[in-house]
Amino acid sequence: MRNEMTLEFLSVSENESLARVAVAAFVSQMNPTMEELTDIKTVVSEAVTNAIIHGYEENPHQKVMLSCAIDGEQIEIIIKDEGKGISDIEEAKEPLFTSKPEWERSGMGFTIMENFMDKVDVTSDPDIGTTIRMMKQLTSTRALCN
Amino acid sequence: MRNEMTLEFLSVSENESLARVAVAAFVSQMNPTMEELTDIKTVVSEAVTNAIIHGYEENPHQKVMLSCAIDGEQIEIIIKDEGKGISDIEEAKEPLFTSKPEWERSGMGFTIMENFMDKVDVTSDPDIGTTIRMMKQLTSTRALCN
Amino acid sequence: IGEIQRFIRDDGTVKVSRSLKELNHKVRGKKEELMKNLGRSPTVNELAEALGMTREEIVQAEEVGRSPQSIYETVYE
Ligand SMILES: Nc1ncnc2c1ncn2[C@@H]1O[C@H](COP(=O)(O)OP(=O)(O)O)[C@@H](O)[C@H]1O
Ligand SMILES: Nc1ncnc2c1ncn2[C@@H]1O[C@H](COP(=O)(O)OP(=O)(O)O)[C@@H](O)[C@H]1O
Ligand SMILES: [Mg+2]
Ligand SMILES: [Mg+2]
Repeated sequence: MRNEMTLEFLSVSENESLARVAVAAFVSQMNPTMEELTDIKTVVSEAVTNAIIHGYEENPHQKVMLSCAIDGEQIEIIIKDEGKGISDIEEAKEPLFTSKPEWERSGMGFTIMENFMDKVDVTSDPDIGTTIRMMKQLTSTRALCN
Repeated sequence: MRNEMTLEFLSVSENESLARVAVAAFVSQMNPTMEELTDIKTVVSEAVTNAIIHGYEENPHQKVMLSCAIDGEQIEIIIKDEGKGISDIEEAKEPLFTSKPEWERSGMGFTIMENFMDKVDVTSDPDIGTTIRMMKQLTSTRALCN
Repeated sequence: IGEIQRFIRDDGTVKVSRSLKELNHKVRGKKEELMKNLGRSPTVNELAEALGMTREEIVQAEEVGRSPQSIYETVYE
């Protein structure tokens, strides 16, 4: 079964929970394990927080776009902002790299996304914005049900 | 505090739960009572089910749009489809009126929306689609906290 | 079915439907208790605080009773 949804919300931290819950509710129809669901919610949090804090620098009038598509056991999640963008993507992805060390951010957002998902594509241009596309194949449901 | 979100999803019944949960998660930041939250989820279900079943006659390739805005204690929920529309809105709103009696639908969808919300506006044109705009003021939290 | 259950436990891969269902019972119980004590419906924050849960968890737990994946649950139980 294929299904898709798009969620758009203001770039305020209150909406991080909305994004997590919406993706969790949507993906739940695939009957994932608790562990898989927790991983997915974690990467959504990381990417949405990045869009709000780094992309929009907490300007609460901007919009974050999230879309999620499922097809069989495959999940695609796209999180997009039209914020300030990333000039050096390779550097940004490095574990512990953060442009806001004074904020006690961990610098582990991208590392977490890459570890919890099968594939993470980052497209970004300074002053145009950033799009994160993440893919994951659920394996457990297949192993259990077939 | 003002906040807003928009959710768009395919017109399949699996997404009714997504719509309920997204609105509930969003509105929960206003600290409603559990009763108010249940009422809000119920009207979302009714309007989304109508869009899927009546508006799109279960064509799974169409899209339902939902938006929700909160401002202080005020909630606005808009549910929109670009489906077949309603030719006689007054008749459609009558308690027990249903155009699908063979489906054992209750004909109470609009009555429930009007009872649970402060205001329900229906705009609809045949072959253009239907937009339901519902407003509700939370009273309990205010009465409790001030 | 016993085999499947053991596999689920051993593997640490508990289905969402199963663990949320337990939370759903907890939430429902506490909601009724607060309703009696307060003489009105508790607010989301009151319920969250009483359960030591987040609002987010309450929203998710409340929905599980009526979602389609509960079909899986009955299969695994
Ligand atoms: N959406 C974004 N817009 C602009 N910059 C971003 C975005 N996401 C990540 N970055 C940049 O990449 C860096 C690393 O991100 P991350 O690994 O999540 O660590 P952290 O958020 O803790 O800094 C950030 O410090 C920021 O400079
Ligand atoms: N989104 C919609 N698009 C087209 N027709 C609609 C829509 N919503 C409601 N209707 C019409 O209004 C009638 C009454 O709706 P409702 O009160 O929810 O009862 P029910 O859904 O049980 O028929 C429906 O039977 C249908 O004819
Ligand atoms: Mg980060
Ligand atoms: Mg109806």
